[in-house]
Amino acid sequence: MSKYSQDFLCEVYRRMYLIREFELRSIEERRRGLIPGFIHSCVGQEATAVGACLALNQEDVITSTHRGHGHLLAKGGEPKFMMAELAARSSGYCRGRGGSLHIADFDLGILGANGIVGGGIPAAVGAALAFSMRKEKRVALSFFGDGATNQGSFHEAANLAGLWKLPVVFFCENNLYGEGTPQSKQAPICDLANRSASYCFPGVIVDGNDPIAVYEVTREAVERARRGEGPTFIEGKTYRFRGHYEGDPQVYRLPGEMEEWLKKDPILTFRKRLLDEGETEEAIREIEQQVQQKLDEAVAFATSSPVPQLEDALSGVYADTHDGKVF
Amino acid sequence: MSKYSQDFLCEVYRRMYLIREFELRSIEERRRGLIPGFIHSCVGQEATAVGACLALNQEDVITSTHRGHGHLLAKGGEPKFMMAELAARSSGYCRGRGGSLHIADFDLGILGANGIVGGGIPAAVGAALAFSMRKEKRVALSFFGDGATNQGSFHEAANLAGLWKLPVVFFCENNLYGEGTPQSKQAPICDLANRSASYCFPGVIVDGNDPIAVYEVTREAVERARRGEGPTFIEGKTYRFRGHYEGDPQVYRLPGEMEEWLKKDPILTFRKRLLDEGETEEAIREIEQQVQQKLDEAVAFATSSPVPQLEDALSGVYADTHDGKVF
Amino acid sequence: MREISYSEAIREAMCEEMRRDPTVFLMGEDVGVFGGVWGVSHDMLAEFGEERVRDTPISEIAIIGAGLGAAMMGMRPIAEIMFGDFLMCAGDQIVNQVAKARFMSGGKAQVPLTIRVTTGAPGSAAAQHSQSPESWFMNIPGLKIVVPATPADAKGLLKTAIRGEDPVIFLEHKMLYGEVGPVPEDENFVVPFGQANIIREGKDVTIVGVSIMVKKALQAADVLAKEGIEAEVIDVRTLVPLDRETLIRSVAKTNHVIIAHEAHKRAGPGAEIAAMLAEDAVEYLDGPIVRVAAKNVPLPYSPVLENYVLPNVNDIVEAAKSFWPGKA
Amino acid sequence: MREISYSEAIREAMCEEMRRDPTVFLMGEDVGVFGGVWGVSHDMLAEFGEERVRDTPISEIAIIGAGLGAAMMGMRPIAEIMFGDFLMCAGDQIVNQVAKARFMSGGKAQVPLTIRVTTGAPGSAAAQHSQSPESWFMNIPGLKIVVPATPADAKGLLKTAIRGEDPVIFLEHKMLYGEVGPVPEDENFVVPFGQANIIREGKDVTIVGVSIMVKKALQAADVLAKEGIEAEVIDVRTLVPLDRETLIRSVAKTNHVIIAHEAHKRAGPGAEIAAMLAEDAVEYLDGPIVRVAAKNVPLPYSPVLENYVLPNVNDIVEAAKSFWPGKA
Ligand SMILES: Cc1ncc(C[n+]2csc(CCOP(=O)(O)OP(=O)(O)O)c2C)c(N)n1
Ligand SMILES: Cc1ncc(C[n+]2csc(CCOP(=O)(O)OP(=O)(O)O)c2C)c(N)n1
Ligand SMILES: [Mg+2]
Ligand SMILES: [Mg+2]
Repeated sequence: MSKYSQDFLCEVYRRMYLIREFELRSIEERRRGLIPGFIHSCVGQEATAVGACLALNQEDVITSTHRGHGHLLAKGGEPKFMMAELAARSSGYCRGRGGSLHIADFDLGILGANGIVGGGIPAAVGAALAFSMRKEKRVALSFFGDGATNQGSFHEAANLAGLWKLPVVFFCENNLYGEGTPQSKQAPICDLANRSASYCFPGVIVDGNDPIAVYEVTREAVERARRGEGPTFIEGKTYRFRGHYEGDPQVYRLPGEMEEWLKKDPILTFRKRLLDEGETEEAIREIEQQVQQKLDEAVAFATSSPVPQLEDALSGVYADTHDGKVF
Repeated sequence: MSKYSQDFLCEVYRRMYLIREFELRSIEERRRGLIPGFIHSCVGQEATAVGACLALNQEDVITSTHRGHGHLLAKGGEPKFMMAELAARSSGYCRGRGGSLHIADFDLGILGANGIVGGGIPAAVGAALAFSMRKEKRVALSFFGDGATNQGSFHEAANLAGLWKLPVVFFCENNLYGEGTPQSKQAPICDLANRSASYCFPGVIVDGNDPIAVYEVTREAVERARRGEGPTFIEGKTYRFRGHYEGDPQVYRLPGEMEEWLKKDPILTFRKRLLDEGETEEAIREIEQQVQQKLDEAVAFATSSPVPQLEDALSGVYADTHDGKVF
Repeated sequence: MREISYSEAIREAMCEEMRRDPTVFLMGEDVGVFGGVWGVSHDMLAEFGEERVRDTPISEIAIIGAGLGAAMMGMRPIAEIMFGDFLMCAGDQIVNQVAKARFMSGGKAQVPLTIRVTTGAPGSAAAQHSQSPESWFMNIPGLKIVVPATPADAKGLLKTAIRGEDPVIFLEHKMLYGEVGPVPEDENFVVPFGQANIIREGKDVTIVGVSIMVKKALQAADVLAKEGIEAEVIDVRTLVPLDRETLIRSVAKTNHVIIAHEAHKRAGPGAEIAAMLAEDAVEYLDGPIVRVAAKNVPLPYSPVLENYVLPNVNDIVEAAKSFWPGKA
Repeated sequence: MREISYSEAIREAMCEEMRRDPTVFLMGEDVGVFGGVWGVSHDMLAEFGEERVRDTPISEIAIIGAGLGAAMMGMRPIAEIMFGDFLMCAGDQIVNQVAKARFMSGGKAQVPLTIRVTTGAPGSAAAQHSQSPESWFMNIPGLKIVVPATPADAKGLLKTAIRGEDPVIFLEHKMLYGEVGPVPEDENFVVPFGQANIIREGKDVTIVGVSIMVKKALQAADVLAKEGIEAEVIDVRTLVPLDRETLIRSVAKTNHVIIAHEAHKRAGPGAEIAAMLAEDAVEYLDGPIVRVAAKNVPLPYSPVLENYVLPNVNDIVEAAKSFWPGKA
């Protein structure tokens, strides 16, 4: 770790902590009624999001999933616009039309969360195709879960990317479950990274709870992609600490499993490492406080933002060339 | 080879020759106007069909492709009902409704050719599921081309079969092209058999022009499946001697490629081997004559069969519980 | 008669059929341990075991395709697709394989496959989890499309689907799962396809309801009754086959017709119903055929917007009143 | 004006747009070396190179999905799907991703993606290669659906599709590829969406044609003229957006309407057109809205059966004459 500057390490922590606390806040705000829709929280999976996105430049792009808050925040998404979107306000990222499953910010290279498992993978490949055709040194990274690797969309997209050597990184967050079904009952293969062999690009397994390890493999994959050498499949082994969605009774967990993983909590572990690296408790508290303040502001912003106007529902279906209106 | 009886070897030849001649006949009859639709002939690929199907029992089932005549004949399909189907007669396998792309005979375990690349693979897995659930010792074998391995349907079906260890054999006829696009421009991987690793079952490569070699690997795969040990992926390397469809200008062939493969013509090669094994020229001629006679009869049968009645078009859409009629 | 929920009625139909026929089984994402994300198959795993209540990977193509293959080999699979929105992941299997297998094979393939799938907007689930795919496959010959609106119909129609020899898309509305109503306990209670149900008689206007809109049509009829308009409410029950006779007869009596469905208006199920009536019953019409349906925009997340986009009771009331502008 | 074929007109539109705009490119199965299985993109590889005329694997999901991603990143992909029947292989990408990206993102995603695809029965191609998917995606907000019937429209509408900011499903009828007609050479000749074309005026009956049925409608109009019936023939040109005004105006004049399309009758594009007219133009109707369309069975291989299932000129003539039974 010591090869990284304290600033960098603090930034890693800041983003991970932001994600964790954003998730807890939004769960709380959902309970309190500010947020009307479902939330699939990524509590426990902060390290993959942060490690991966830190390896990207702003002009690089990501596609995300139903469990996307972490990815978006890690890529630079503004908590207040996200919270406002979750609260279905017109100031939200999607003007209240999208909600948790569809947050996007094209300026930040966030091409969208996705409600369809595996649904965003082909678009990442398409973005990479655009970069490659225009000879831009940009990279597309697609986040998806272990369950998504059993979708036809993953297979077809990976094949095309491998074939055309496109600058794309396939980032699989293997959290051992797809909803209530364990990974072992969804695919006969344990290490999903091995699937990359079908498409002739490397597959790498990484401790998904270690943001630095994730950062390092992703950086390598991104550099490879930028050099025009094609895709990489990264499998981050991790675990989700909460239900598939908030309210999930979680009948499916194995006894003792959660306890084991809680010991590897990416936030707590990294916080300890930060202290070991010489960061002071006060400095860390300071970061945490800043995050909390940002989240207070986000909630306040969301709460005070107006709900959309009814006729808003009718625009944005088509482009401005048709007034964006439905027909 | 000598471990096989002369009878068996003659049967191999008989079936391969039947397929070759059936294809040439149907091409000829299409030219002459008896056959209205497209034909995707399997000339050059007889050995995969015959080798694979000889390893199956009658109660085993196959799903086939747009290039399916060989598979169906090898599985026991009657040339006359096939020819009548190609001629769109009511005596055809599908009563003239299906044509080349859709021939099926459920009594013979032929679950259907298919017009959709990769479209039949999931159904083979489903058939295997039925066998497995009922504890029947039957096996499903799915034929498909190299191109089909890039379809989502292949991936999802293979994953399910590997996961549930279903008695299914994935038989890929890699003829180096999908329509006019070489395999190398469709997938970055050269040996498609390696894709089976993604689903944790064996992948085997075999000389697809050698029916005995094909027979042996398929028999092993079938036995494995019957023992409940799950699927096998077999890749038969072969080549098609005619256009993708009859009429294809074949602009895409590499110079010299066809010549090389013609030297490995499965029919001629096997005929020579038969002679080497001590079969007499007369005995072989006898087989060939029988086949020709069968095909004469098939063409005569087709020609003399009536075309369907108009109202035939309206039945068979739904089951007899509704008179099979459209609503 | 004892009353149970729409959800329990569906579960009961599955359990009864699985008890009487060993070829019936259920597969889908999280149908087993989880009991279905909508809870419909709760505790079925315990009764029937892993072989017959099968958790699958997240592979819609494989689920439908395996259902097809198993059905052709004599099983009677019930394949669950979690959201109607995901049907399109298996579009080819449904449209080109399942629907056409029988016809293309000259009538030989039997495909007794029931595709259970949820439909409708559960509230702020946004554009990919709220769609009503009722009409998406109506253009495809070979499928039957079933839209139960009551617990009894849910049970009786599902039994017909499972016992039948044809592929059925069985659309369960998420917001009806909790609906409670009388459901016959008779194990052989079935509701045949192709018979619309006149659930309220009236002489002034026919309201044809699809799925949850039947309920709203009844509520609208109550409101209208107070204004002196007697609405006849018909639950279409199956879109394919469609009970043309019952609809035409009703329109012949009332001379006015509203079709209400939650799917988007354009090319929704109401388009076919309206077109059929415009072709076969136009002489009875004293006014336009009005469709009350979702607006032609993706379902928005915001409750305010969603509510604005979805059709409601008042839309039906207003549509009915528009036939008699003088009365308003 | 010089005359070229529908096929050449499409090729010309692509080539011209690719010359003027470096972000336009073509991808699909066998579009390059092979020149497209229908020959539409012949020799484009030679002019534009492998980067811009891309042969793809047989992966419809990847083709559409990559098109979406590239479009969102500022390219203008033309994604070719060989047969309309195969659209369903990429159903999710079309319905849940491409169509909704703009709306869900609050209007931020731009998806200038043109999906070129063939439609219609080319003759004995059977059930999986003959379908007319015109209506399959009409229920999905966010897509535009274009059905050119003439070489000029093929060119002009395709240019509008490529230059526009929205995803378009552009349906090319296989049996029109050889059709020859006048096509403007002007590089900026475009045909706007949402404008139906009255190609023959008449006062007795409106025939709304979709795709190849426009041609058959014109032939029917010739026959009808001899019997003293003056048909107005309208080429709908785009199904989404639909030019309601032109259709309503015509029906207001003729009071009779036939809708002709090659798609199956049930829930085909005519269902929506009929329903729209039954809602907005019912007062003008002096008879039923008749749909002339393929019967509701999968397309059979046999030419005799196929011919029986598909709609033809005579069906239109008979439909028109049925409005005046006395005349027969
Ligand atoms: C095509 C599709 N099928 C099913 C679902 C329902 N669903 C939503 S999330 C999910 C589990 C996804 O598992 P995984 O990919 O491992 O991601 P995780 O939730 O573990 O992050 C499922 C089945 C869906 N959204 N899309
Ligand atoms: C889903 C789908 N996409 C495209 C096609 C058009 N098509 C028919 S055969 C074929 C090539 C198939 O190649 P391969 O799987 O290698 O089989 P082969 O023809 O070589 O036997 C294509 C692209 C199709 N039928 N189905
Ligand atoms: Mg997971
Ligand atoms: Mg091939």
